[in-house]
Amino acid sequence: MKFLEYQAKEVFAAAGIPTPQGKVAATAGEARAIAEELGGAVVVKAQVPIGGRGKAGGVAVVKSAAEAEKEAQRILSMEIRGYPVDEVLIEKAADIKAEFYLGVTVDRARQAPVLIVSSAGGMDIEEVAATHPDKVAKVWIDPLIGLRPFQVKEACYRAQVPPELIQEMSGFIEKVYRVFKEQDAILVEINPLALLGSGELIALDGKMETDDNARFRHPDAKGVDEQAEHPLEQRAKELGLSYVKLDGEVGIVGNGAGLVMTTLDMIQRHGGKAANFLDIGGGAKAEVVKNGLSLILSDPDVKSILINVFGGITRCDEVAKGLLSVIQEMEVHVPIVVRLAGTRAEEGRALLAESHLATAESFQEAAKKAVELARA
Amino acid sequence: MKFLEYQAKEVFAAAGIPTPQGKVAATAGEARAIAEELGGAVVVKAQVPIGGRGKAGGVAVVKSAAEAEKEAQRILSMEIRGYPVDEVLIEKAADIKAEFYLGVTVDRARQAPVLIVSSAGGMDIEEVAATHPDKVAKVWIDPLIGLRPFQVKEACYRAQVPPELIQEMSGFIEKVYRVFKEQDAILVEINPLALLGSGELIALDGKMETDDNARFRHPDAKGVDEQAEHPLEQRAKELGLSYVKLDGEVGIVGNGAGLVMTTLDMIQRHGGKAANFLDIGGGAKAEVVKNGLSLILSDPDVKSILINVFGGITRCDEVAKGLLSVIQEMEVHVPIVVRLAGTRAEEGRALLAESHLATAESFQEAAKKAVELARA
Amino acid sequence: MSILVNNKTRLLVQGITGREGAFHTKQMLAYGTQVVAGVTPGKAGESVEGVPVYNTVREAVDKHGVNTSIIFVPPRFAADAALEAIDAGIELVVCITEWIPVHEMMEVTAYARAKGTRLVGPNCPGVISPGEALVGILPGGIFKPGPVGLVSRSGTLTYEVVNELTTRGIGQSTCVGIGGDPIIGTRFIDVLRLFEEDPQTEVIVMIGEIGGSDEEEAAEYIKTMKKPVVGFISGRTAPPGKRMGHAGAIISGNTGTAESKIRALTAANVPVADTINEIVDLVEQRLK
Amino acid sequence: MSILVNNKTRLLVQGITGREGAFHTKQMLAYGTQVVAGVTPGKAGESVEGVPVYNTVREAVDKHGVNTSIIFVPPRFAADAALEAIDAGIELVVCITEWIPVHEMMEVTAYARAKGTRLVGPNCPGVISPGEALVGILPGGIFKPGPVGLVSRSGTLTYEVVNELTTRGIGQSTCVGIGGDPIIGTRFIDVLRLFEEDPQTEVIVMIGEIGGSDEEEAAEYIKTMKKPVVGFISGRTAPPGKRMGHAGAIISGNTGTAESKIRALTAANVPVADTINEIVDLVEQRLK
Repeated sequence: MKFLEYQAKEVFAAAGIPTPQGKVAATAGEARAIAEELGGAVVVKAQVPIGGRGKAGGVAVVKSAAEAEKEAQRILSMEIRGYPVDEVLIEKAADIKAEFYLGVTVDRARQAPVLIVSSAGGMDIEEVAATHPDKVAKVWIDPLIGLRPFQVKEACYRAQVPPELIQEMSGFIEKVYRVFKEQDAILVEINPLALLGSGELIALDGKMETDDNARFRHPDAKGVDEQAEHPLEQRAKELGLSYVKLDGEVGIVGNGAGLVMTTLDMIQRHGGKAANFLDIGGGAKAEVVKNGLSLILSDPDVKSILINVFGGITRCDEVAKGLLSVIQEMEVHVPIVVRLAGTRAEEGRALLAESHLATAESFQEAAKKAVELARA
Repeated sequence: MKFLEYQAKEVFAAAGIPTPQGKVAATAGEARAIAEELGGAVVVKAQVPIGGRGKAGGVAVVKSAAEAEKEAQRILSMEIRGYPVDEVLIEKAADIKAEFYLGVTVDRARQAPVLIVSSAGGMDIEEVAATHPDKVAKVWIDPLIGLRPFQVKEACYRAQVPPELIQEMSGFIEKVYRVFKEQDAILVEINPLALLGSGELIALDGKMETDDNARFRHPDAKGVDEQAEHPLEQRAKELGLSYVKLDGEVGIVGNGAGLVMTTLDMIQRHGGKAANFLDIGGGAKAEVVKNGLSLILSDPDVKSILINVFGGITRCDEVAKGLLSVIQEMEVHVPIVVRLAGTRAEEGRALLAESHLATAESFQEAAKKAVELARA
Repeated sequence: MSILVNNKTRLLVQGITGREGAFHTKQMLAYGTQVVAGVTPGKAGESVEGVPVYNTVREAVDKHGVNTSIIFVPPRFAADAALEAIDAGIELVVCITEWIPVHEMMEVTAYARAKGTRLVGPNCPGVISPGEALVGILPGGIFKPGPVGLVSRSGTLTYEVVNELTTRGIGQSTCVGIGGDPIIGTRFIDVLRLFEEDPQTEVIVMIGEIGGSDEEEAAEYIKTMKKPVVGFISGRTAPPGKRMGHAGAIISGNTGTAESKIRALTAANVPVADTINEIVDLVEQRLK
Repeated sequence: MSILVNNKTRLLVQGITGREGAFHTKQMLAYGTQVVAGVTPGKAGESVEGVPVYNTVREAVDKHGVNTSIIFVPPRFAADAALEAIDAGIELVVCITEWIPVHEMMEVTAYARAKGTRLVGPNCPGVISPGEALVGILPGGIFKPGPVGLVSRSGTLTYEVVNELTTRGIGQSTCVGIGGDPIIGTRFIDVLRLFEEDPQTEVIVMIGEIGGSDEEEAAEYIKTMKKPVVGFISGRTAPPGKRMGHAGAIISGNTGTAESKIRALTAANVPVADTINEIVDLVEQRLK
């Protein structure tokens, strides 16, 4: 689950991490009222679950409440990389003396959290890491001992945090790491983490993404569902289906993520494009097949459907029977190609031959047929 | 640091562990008032930092406040294995359905905490472990992962905790383990942990001992200093000396715990008995030597003193000079034998030869001399 | 020979009384695997398909000399089950459960390394050494003993390849489903090392997919190997930033692309097949 | 040969700018130990006795190929320093600091085991291989190279024995002070194993004391050893329940008594000396 800036900052503030004074607004009028309350000189920021909003014009620094209203109006009418801006965050402008980068994320290759600190805050950290690796301190946290003072110190020293700031920065890092752990986050990022004229360290921006597998521990978490961008993805989520909307014309149903991905690749190989990714899992249970098929049939982009199932423990003849009974109940307005493989595949195909469904023996043949039918 | 029952229970209660209603009393009158408040039927328990008070008559179950007063009077006048009873804990009598044992301690050999649970509560756990090992579940906690649900379950199942109690017992164990960790305890023991008629689990007794090395983390901990039983030990503690009062007549000063222990052994080997253990540490600094010697000189049991110093990095001639200057300032009323060994031992002995101190070349000779002088 | 599991495997099933646990216990027994014990807390004394059930792993290990465990425990309790198996000193733990939180898996994999336990999975179909032992949920019927070692991040894709291999008369030494999660106990490189040492294995098939950099890491190792490896990468047409079913199958920024993986494998002289048939063609050529 | 430390030791001093750290750095350098770097957070760029100081262990390791570390850090920070050294992959860590909390030491020893680091101490005088390297606070002048391996829970008692050995012309291969705390990284059995394999060591002296059961555990191992071991146990007359200076020197209940240790050693055919002279007599007999 991704958190919008203001959502992340609410979590930060609850964990004792300093954040600027501010409030979120859904209208330009609200923005003006908040700016007035904050004293006029504020920052207006688009709340979208994606980076690069600054470059896209989604952030404005203004001197007055009237200006804040104007900018909020403009930003609220934007769409940033496909995301319409529904809310803006209005925050008191800060007196910034220096900017740092602070992030904690999961390193897949090392199978451990990695703490990243840099004195080159406010910039794209990947770019800084590439051009000035000495300015980016990466410290891996052994899950067996967790974050310890020595790692925090190492990160500060290597990032050249000024000596007089190390103690405060260490406390800041410890709090951020606690958020990372307690929220089951896979990413917490503060960029910039600013040193104010007052000497205080503060999270000027905030990004957080949490682990969906751990959602049961955080029933009240307030964030944005990342995979549900398309209405069909939203619907799939409700149905508990592993579905991704794509921009082609061949609807795909398969069992097993690897098999489905390979099916998409195969469609492309035969000159077509898949309209979706849909993994119905092992055994191809009737209800899941039905939900999956009706989802795909409701997609106006879909011109043909390829059902690609490998019968493993469940035999293909049983899979065929299940498929037939499901399809007979449905109103099917596009051609369907079924490919069965694995245990008792021939028997399965024989059963399907009596239906109006097209069958295919091989993966290639199935993909080719589905592409041809989509074009017909 | 050892905690008296009521002190341990205050810590338990703060950690959410159920404990009986009760208060501590220093006089029989207070005991009566508390018993009245609690409704008459109470338990009166001597508060001493040592086990076996029940067998010694330090616990009384009474039916009325008047009885409570009488028993408190009796118990407050007791001395249990050398400890005068200064306080009694008055607790509401409990309706006990079953008794369990629950303990967490540090296992030296395995270098890990060990959780001990038994259905044979109320009894001496070492005895139960010896006679009915199947009734005592010991589960070691790997410090790298800490206490996990599987270990709690394992302890419950192996201790034959009734299935309907496992969930509540698990929560109880988790809280006790948290106390063990958070208090830097080396022992937390609840015996008996009682199942009441109401179905509630409760800590009827409570024992805790914490790690003195971690005392800096617990500045407000309220317990009893274990090693300061004798007034001289109390004084040594104030002086920061590693001192143990023993029941012999030869005062011992040495550098290094192993060397001092061996000196005690050597005194006994020559027919004497040491009056104390005193390790002044490496280098034999003048102030430590002075404090140590004056402590020993203030012990009326001491009839002679053996100073046994090994000069390592600090040379023996320097040690001798230091010793001489310290001793010259003091009023010494018992004979002192000094044995110097190690770097420049001969030179050291030569320096001491000019003083009124007896010297010895060998360990054996020194011990023998000190014993003889004590008898003279 | 084979790797990881064989006729000396003495298997414990954690979560044996659950629907999946009980079903696959039956399948594994039918395949000939020595399933010696099961664990479900609170169900000690029961039995599943004749296999005795215990409350704790330690008890099962003490009584039955278990050397391998398979986990069918629900996601919220699976990491604890894995820690229990590792703590009890079991050599090989295969975790079938999916949806285990990432933070828990980081602890579990670190603990497994610390204690010298080999963990396979989570979110994997398990391991099979055809004709010897099945420790997983793979459909035993499609496998046959032979010289091909197979390691894969995907279950059904493995079955597709194996089905084709077996149909063409080519058997397998061991097939290892390492799982599709971002944090997994055993990675390509670990299995390749085992195959390299296994006398039965002559050719290795490695089925990767988008996401992470394990294929690239494996490619570096393959450069030092003596045995031929055939590669396959699924998800070539997957868009960046989208999780393709597997939690680990996602292209983030510039990492995890199919191109990068294919490039790395090609640089290690590994032919990367375009189709499943082609995988088997390449294997056939290398066996001759 | 010797064990643990030798002329290939490349030593890092953690807490090098402190009073003890600086003093013993000088002593170790004077003895000929290769002290290559020091660490004190915040003091990078300084130097102590010509040894460069760094902020972090990792930096020192990266720049100087450190393989051994010695810790003089104050008790509150010593466990963290040890974890830092272990995390950086240093092979041998000698912790001189005393008064480290028990809970922290349980974590540190477990982590050292997990990462394959050998930890000696805490609360120990360190290790010396006479003529090769001194990694500790032992008085180098009293040692001389030779065939006796010595392992001890006590510092000054070690010096007493070594002084007597050297005076009588008997040298030492390596002397290891394992420390007097209840939780220590390296125990008698670990050092005995190393001495058993060390070609230079011909006779081993083991100086135990009351408390714990490490001597009993060692006695079991000694039964399988080829080299002769001479024993000594201090604290025979210590009363139960009293800590005799060392945190670990305490008889609790029936465990940790001198009788139990002497009985165990005797059963392993280890002669237990009554005096320091007798230790050396016994060594002399076994060398001839």
